[in-house]
Amino acid sequence: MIASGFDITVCVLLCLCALAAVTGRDTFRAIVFFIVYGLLISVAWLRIDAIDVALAEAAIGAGLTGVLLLGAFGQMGSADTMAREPRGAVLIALVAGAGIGAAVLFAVQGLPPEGAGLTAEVLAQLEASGVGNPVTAVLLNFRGYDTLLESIVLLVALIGVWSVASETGWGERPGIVHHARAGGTLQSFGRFLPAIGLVIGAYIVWAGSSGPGGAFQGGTVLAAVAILTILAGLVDAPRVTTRWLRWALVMGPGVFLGVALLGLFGGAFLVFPQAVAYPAIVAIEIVLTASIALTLVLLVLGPPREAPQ
Amino acid sequence: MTLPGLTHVLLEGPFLPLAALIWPLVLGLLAALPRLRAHVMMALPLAPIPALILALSGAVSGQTRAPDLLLGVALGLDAEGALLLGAIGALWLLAGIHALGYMKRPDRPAVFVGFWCLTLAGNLGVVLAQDVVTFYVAFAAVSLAAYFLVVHEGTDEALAAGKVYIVLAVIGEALLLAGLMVGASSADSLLIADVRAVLGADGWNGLALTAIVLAMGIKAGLVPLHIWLPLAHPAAPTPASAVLSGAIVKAGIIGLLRFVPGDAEVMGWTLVVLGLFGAYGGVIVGLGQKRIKAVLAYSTVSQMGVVIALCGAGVVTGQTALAYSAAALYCAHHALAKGALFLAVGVAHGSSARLIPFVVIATGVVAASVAGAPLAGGAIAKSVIKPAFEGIPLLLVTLSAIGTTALLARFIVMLGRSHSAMSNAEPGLAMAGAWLAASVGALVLPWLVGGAFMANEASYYLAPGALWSSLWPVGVGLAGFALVLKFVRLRIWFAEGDIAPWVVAGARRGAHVIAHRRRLAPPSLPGVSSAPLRRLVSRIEAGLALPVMAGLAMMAMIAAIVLFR
Amino acid sequence: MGGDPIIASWLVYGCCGAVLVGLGLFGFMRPTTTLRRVLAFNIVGSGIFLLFGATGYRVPSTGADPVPQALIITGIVVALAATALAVALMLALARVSAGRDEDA
Amino acid sequence: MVHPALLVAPIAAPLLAALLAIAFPRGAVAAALSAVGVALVASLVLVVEVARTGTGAALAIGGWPPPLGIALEADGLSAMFLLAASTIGLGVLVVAQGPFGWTGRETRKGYSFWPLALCLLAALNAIFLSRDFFNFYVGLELLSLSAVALVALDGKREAIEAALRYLMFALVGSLLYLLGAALLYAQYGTLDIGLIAASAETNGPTLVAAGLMTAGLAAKTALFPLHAWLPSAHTGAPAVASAMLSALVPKASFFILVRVWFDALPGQAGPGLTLVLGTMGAVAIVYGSILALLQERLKLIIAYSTVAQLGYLFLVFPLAGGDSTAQPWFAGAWTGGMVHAVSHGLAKAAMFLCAGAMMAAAGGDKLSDVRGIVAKMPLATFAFALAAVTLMGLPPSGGFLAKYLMLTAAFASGAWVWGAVVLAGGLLAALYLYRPLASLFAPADPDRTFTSVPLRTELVPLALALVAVLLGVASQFPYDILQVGRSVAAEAGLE
Repeated sequence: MIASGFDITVCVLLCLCALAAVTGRDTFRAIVFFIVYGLLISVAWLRIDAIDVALAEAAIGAGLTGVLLLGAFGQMGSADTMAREPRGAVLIALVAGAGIGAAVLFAVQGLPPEGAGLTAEVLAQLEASGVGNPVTAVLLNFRGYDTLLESIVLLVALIGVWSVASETGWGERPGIVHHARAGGTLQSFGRFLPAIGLVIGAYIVWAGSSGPGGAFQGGTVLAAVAILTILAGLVDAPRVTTRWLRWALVMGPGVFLGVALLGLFGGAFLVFPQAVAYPAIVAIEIVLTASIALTLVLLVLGPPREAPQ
Repeated sequence: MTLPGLTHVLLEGPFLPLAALIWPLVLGLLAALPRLRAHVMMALPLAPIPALILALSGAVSGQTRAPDLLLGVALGLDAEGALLLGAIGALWLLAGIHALGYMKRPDRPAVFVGFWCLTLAGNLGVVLAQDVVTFYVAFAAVSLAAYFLVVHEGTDEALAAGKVYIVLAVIGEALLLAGLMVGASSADSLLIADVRAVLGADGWNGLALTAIVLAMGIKAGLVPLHIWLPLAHPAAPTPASAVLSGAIVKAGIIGLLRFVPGDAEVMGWTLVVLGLFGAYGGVIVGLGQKRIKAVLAYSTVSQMGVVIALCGAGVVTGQTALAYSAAALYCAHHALAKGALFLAVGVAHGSSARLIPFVVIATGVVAASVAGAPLAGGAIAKSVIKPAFEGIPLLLVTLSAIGTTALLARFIVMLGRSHSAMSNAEPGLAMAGAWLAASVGALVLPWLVGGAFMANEASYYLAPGALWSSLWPVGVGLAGFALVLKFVRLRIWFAEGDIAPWVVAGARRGAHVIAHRRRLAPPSLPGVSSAPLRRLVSRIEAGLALPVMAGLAMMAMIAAIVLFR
Repeated sequence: MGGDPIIASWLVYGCCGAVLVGLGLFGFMRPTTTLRRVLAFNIVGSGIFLLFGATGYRVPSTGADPVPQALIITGIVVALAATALAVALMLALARVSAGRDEDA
Repeated sequence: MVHPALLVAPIAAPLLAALLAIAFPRGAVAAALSAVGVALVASLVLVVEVARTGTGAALAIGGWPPPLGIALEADGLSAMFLLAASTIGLGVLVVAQGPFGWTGRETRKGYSFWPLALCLLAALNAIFLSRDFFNFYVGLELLSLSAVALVALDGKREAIEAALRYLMFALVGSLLYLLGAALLYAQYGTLDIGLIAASAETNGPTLVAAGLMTAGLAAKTALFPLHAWLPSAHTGAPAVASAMLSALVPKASFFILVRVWFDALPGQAGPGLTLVLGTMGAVAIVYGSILALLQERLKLIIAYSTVAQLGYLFLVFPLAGGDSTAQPWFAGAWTGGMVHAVSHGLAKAAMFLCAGAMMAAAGGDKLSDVRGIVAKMPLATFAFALAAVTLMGLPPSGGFLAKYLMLTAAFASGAWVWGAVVLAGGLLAALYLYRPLASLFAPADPDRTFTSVPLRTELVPLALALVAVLLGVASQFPYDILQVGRSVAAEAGLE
């Protein structure tokens, strides 16, 4: 497909937003540019026919990451100081960044123009995979092992986030204490809430049309909404020591791993016999999605805090 | 897996050579068991037993191979090896027995016994090794483990001596490894015989030969690499001094004999010159020593100088086989004799003034043997080595007996004064028995085994001409020493380790200059402590921690990989 | 909009991804605060994803290659995990440095 | 044919235990020890099987062979690394019961340690078994994030700072690696090592991809000059965590680097690659040693020693396949490098565990703090000395075997410079380890007292150090194992 003017405009805007986010003097504005950049890149994903990625990027890339960065900015304030670095550092950074970027550019334009990747193979086995959405087929069946490990990565990051809690904060609720200075930040979230809601709407329409495959990607969107609800003070996050919370966190990866291990009785790992592939994958998808969404929520909320005095 | 099955898998050829090496290692490990701590010293005399059995059963035809160990171990024993193995093993046995009496309640016995056994295994391994890897491993074991014998007393003196020792030993290891690797890769074989054939052939192999000779020279006390020797021998406990001086230095001699090829004429001459220099220098500096064990240590430097010159002469005159046999006999005699002299020091310290004359007389006989007095074993050893020399070196070797006599006379005089202050002191059966056995062994061993190594019939040595030629240097030496003792008061004292203090000071100074650039402050070696250097590296480290530097490095890597393809 | 109409759209997005990678790396390396570095890290990441996704769209007739899409979704989630950990560490460092919490 | 459970167990068992530890912290210790025990047994059986049959074992996950699916595969190298990781991991976890065991009350550190350590081990095993470049990426991220969290676990300012710096390096490293993997997929339509190797050709995208991957992995392996994060991270972490971080974690990215160049793209290496990696490795040896020599703290000496020792690994690139026509052991640079990775891992873990035990006993890890500790902790001191023997490359340790193989290759191929560096590295190691050894063995002040520590904190490092030495004594076994499935390039050489 030939690039249209729209494509080029999107790309130019993307680069400009990135430039502003990277070089701007003011950190808050840089983060806002970053969030705009995230929404723009979702548009780019739609243009290259990757709706699943567009959703994930909007919800996670722009939404959750933006929330994280804004929250961090709100709490750091002036504490986020720069280390002193030598004068020539900017110049060297420019050379190194441009050098690596040029190498990548050189590589991209050298790629064969008709590489189709594994599209044909995936479509040929889609029937056997038990799901209708090829992306989900790859995520949960063909390369389900990656997804299993990814869900563990999330858990590890969560444990890591929790582990930097203050000693006195252990066992408390995660997240910023509400009557701390959260107001300014929350207001800016408010502005993006409708945008994200819109994406959710679009998603639901799409998911209905293309089979049961979208729940995984959808879970991430739900997580984004849940976080905003908590941050807005409507719901309290549970304490990190809550038993149900911990079981819910490990339930998804646990069930996935358990089902995968069942295959060992037949001499294989992570297999879904075609007869049960559909129900098995849907079941795993739901549990895994719930766990991943919950993990995402807690990741963004941060370590448990000391109880307000 | 049953034991025969296991040995079949691991081992091809006779089992005894491998057992001779493994047995002391097993004993050394057992010494670490807390439950056996009370009896741990018993391991010392037990450890060399299989080696002695092997030596007594004589040369082994063919090789013992253990292909699964250490990249393939090859062991073997020729007649000369059997002689050396027997003498070295016997000395370790006797020193071990002596130690039972000498160290009734040693400090940290498990450490001493463990490293004693490890050193012993290495020492035996050097004799038995037929491939360069086994030789290197054994040499490293004997070199590095002996450090713990040197520093065992834990005194400042012992620790300082140990420091010099370990620095030289580690440098020797690296030199040896480099030399062997170069030789092995250019010979395309790991067998010592093959490696020897290519050493010295061209540029790199010449360097390899030099590296190996330096490594061996450090161990054998080749001047000027000998500086650890007069420091370490007096610092160690007496039984350890005995094996250090009698057995461990032989590891270097064996290496020279095994590796210096017959066509390396320049190296041969170098060894002759340095060896003779050591033979005389050792005497001169030794005469100026205040402590009895230092005198003996310089005697070892001198004696090893003679053997090193012998190795060189064999190369120069094209008689390497003769030199090999002769050196084996000479070393076997020296091992037992020097062992006996060191053990005599221990015995003397444990004897009352009443007993000391017996000690002095018996030791005097051994000393005379070392000097080459007629009828003693040493005379045979001396006469065996002479055919390898010719011209001026021959004369110098003959004359060196004068110096040896004088030096050992000084030792005997000092021995007479070093008895115990207690009037009822007795050395005890273990100490005295081991010493006497070593003395007798030194006197008779050459007579017993000499047949295979002598160019002449035994009766030749009883002929008047031969007797005279071995008698007069001893007489001259004794007379000279007596004259000096009578009319001149010795006023010249040499520091132990002669040039060692300067070398150490120089090394400190060098490290100091590197560390401080210009500013002067007392440094310590090898821990270079220096504020400016520290500041410099911490600035470098901080710079490298910057993301921008990391990014630059990564970009450079990518560029190199893509552009230089 | 003035662009060369001969260029395939995958190439446009791919090159855009490459430029974003370069920009992001510059932002990461230049002297700045940790928070801005985390932000730049996310730009590098999304640039890589865009590049990857664009290469999966080289034969639009068969649709976008699902494998890169799945991998990118995995990558996005992993990047968020890393971002969250970085932010938590940053805040903890600020807290400990401020001396409010000397319990360690 | 090996049962697939053997390939799955080293990954799945620690993961299951990690999940259990998150949900049910009281059972964390039991779950962790039994899971890593299972992983150890599985890797042991795997090693024996690989040695016996002389072929690797493979499993296509989900029954989908590459390129669609992901394959696990254990060749000799994988099996050796798996065994090393499980051995070290089990040792570390046994010791970790002390500082992190259940004490009747849930604590921040006690809760977090077990899932993190278990995931770290699972990630290592996942990497060692994988043949897929994207799966490597997920494994690397799992590894890096758990490692970073472990560094910060102490909660001190220095530790958090070190963790943050480590994370920054690790993140950029991962991204560059991922970019390379994406370019490879774009070029070849597969992420599988074997399939890429079959169709690899020399062109711009391939070279750039390989370059990006190499740079990223070098940063993660802490190759000089990208090492600056390592010393503070390994020093700031709790000692038991340092043992895993220093012994194992850099080996994973190095392992992937070996897979990239020797298995996937052997034809693409040029003099730029071999020279750059070799030079950086050589400088790392010298520079790391000098910095180790300048340190006053035990843990810092050990950490800088890691910087130096990692340098040896990269000499594999210029040295590999020095002279394959000579005797079999002359082609051993690659094997030597891998043996070095394993024996350094064992020795370094032993050293850090010793340092931890000594710190606990002495209340600090300055050389003056631990002076004369041999009287109180003879076993740990002996273990430290044994580990030092391995690091110096003295016989008969595994370090010697490695050094020997690399030296023969260097001299056989006339690469004298690299040979000289290997030799100098041994001397430098002796130099920088002399001070801690002298301090440990020195006579203590009579009035100096040390706290008592559990015996297991001394026995575990001793066992690890002994295994490191055993690797060199029974040298034929590791040597043979590593030849199974060894890439042709390891013998014939890169370039």
